[in-house]
Amino acid sequence: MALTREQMAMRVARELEDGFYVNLGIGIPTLVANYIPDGIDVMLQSENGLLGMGRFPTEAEVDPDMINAGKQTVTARHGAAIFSSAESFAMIRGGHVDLTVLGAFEVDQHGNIASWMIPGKLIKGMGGAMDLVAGAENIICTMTHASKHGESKLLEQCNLPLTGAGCINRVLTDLAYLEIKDGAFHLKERAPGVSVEEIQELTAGKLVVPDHVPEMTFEA
Amino acid sequence: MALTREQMAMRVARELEDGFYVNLGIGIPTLVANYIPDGIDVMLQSENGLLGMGRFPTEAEVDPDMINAGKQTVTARHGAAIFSSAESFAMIRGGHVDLTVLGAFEVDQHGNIASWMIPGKLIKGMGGAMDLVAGAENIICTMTHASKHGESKLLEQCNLPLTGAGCINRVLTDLAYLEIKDGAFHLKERAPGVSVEEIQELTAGKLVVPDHVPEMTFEA
Amino acid sequence: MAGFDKRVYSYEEAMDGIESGMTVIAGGFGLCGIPENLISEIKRRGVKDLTVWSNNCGVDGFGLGLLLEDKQISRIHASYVGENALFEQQMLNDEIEVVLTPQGTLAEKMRAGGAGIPAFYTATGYGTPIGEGKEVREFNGRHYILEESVVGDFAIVKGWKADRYGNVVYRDTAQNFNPLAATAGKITVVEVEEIVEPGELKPDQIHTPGIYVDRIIQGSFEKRIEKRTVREG
Amino acid sequence: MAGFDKRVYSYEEAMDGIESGMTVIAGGFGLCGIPENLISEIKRRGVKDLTVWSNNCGVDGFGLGLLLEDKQISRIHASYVGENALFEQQMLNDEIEVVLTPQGTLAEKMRAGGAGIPAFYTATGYGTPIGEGKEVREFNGRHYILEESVVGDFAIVKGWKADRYGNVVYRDTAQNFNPLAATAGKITVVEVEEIVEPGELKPDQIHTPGIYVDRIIQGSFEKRIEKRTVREG
Repeated sequence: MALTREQMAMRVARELEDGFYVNLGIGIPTLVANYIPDGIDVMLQSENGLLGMGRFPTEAEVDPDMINAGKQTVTARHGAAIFSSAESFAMIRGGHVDLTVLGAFEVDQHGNIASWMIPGKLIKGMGGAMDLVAGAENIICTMTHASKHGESKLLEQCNLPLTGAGCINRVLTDLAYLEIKDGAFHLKERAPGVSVEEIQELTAGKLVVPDHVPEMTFEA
Repeated sequence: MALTREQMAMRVARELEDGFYVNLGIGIPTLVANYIPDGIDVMLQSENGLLGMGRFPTEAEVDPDMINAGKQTVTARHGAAIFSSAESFAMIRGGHVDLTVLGAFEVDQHGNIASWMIPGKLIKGMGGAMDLVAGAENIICTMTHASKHGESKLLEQCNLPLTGAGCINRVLTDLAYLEIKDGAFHLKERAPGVSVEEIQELTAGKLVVPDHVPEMTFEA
Repeated sequence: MAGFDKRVYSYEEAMDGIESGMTVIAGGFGLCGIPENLISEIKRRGVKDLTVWSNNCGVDGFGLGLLLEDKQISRIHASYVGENALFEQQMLNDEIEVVLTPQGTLAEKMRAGGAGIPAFYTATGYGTPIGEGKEVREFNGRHYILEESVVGDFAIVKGWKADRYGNVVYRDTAQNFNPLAATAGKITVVEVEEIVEPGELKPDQIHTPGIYVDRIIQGSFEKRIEKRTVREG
Repeated sequence: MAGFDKRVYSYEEAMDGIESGMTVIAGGFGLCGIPENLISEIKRRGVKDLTVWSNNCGVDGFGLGLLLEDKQISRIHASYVGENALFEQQMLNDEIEVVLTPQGTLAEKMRAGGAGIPAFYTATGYGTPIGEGKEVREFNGRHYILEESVVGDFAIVKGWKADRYGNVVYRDTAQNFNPLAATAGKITVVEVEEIVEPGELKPDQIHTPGIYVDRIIQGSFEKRIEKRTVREG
């Protein structure tokens, strides 16, 4: 069975380590915050200038001066720091964020990612995504393995305009967890009940399959 | 008569305008702070990270965390701001300082300045001088017109290694006040009792002398 | 102290000198920390053909979105736009030119402009459409593109508190692009919620030193919230 | 919260991992705001052949001057040196290599290193010996030289107050190069006068966010004054 969005978030959460500074993109990545394992503390970076994003505010706590990069009202947690956009991207571009999780339209076996622009459709902009993929050393892409029409999104070469070149090391799809290195996708885990053949079928890029591909687990 | 150091400082002080942010170098420039005309308020920038340098502290006020760019203990005046060295030089290099006053070994008719290095002598460094001359649009050099041996310091071309190229617009020496433009020194004022001929004699660079060269006055 | 008293007492005075064809750098992220009254004054003046540098372009009827109504903006450098129908329409009609700029590059361009750095290298955008036509250079085995900085005719900024010297502090995430914009204007205008007595702001806790600021005005603010998101409390 | 508790309780632990041949970036201006105990620990360890980036090199017997006594520094990038006899002697004997760097360029190199900017253009040093051998480029009719950024194996920093998360504030002009150095170390160690409880430092008033900081130690400081200058009071 393909993973649900929640299961994807749970699986990504297992990659969190105690003391990580993490930037979570919009969508599934945001859900990861709900599944932080017990005994692990991570600090969420929001690129509008907040390190240590807390929970959403109660009605009484709502403050227009306190938002996250998704423009949602938010709170700051204990030990948070707030700063300018230049400082925020100094952190991001200087490689100080330990893990970035973001969505994508396509990734390819060279670690390229396309996530911001579909020619012919209205383009709203890349926001901080290009900075995040260029700056982080440790990036997990979350995405569906293929389109609704069964077209693979894990490609030999991205078709869409890139967000970043050669920067993605890990991909979690609804079918599999993969690492990208040496010009190939390396299959590490498969979603429970999904066969290697199924994954192979829906992976257009070069796929390296080890002898044993364990099923994913979601506990920390 | 050649100007005293105090007279030089007094003359430079006449160039101050109300609301100017000013960086004063070590030596004669520092003395300028003592002659700020009545009714004029200037804010002194110290490149170690202080905008709004105040008076020296009393014995009781001395604070090792509060120094100026000359490493002297100082105070901060009303309305001061304190910041990092990068921010300080952002101000300087971004052209936000209205006036910089600094000493020099040599200047030339192209606005070049040499002030930090005499080959063969011990070199201690340029500190912030290269940033200051490159960043300011409005620089006054204070210096003696000639060496003790009568060698002009206002040259056709600097002999010593430069601090900055083409950046000096005004020079106050102990003999004259001059502007540099179009590849020449333009004599604007002479020290009381000093003749144009004397100045001409001690100026190795191209000197443009107008019909009338007034004597300097020191009142605001 | 007249020389450093940067207070002005009307928005008309605050935006004095703005003209059609100028470049305006604006602080704010979404609708958070935007100089809302300065924007309204630009609208009131009806100046046209503005080039705007701002992370976003407001929403219909608020923030920079107001300047779309009379087509006052010809070009915008932003990282994320199109939160409003008018913007999309003008973009599709080619009535507004959009120069999409990665958010960090946008911030750094302002910071560099204010700091006298004409250009810098960044990995952001290398190998993407953003890098096309830009110089590529390798440092330590990685590729970077050259990005030039920006200085505006005006910078419009929203602060929290300021003193008459123009020293400004920002509140929480309303800081965002504001201190960067503040450094990059030939004329920098800051509107704040409160002008405090000199000395109230601790010198080593000032976000924008007064040297960058030309005019300070105290205003009142709607501070509209774009995405009110709450939990049960 | 173990993951973000960056406190260490001995200077030995604070400088764990420093080795001969490493690059160390140090905060401080003259003797103001220098990480005096971290420097002493480097001396105690006797590591050699260090490359140091610091605005100055202390004085005889204090600050970085201590590291000269056993010739621990092979090379220093600084804007102003030679305030001490030992330094001059080692410089004249070619026992220490001095790379003189304009003060603003030095600060910006650290800031850029921490911010992932490998190089930037600056007017500072153009047409001078500092510009020799560096790329020159014209922007808007002015000449600029290309300067590369720096990242150190260690950054040693002196703060005023910090919390266990590594959020740091500096006091008055003891700030200087410290927040820049803090961003540019692979391992950044900050010694402070006081470690305060989390939440005591206001989030929007933090100079160095904890993300840059690996270790925090509370120490006591001599804070020697280089040029005590007083007026009658």
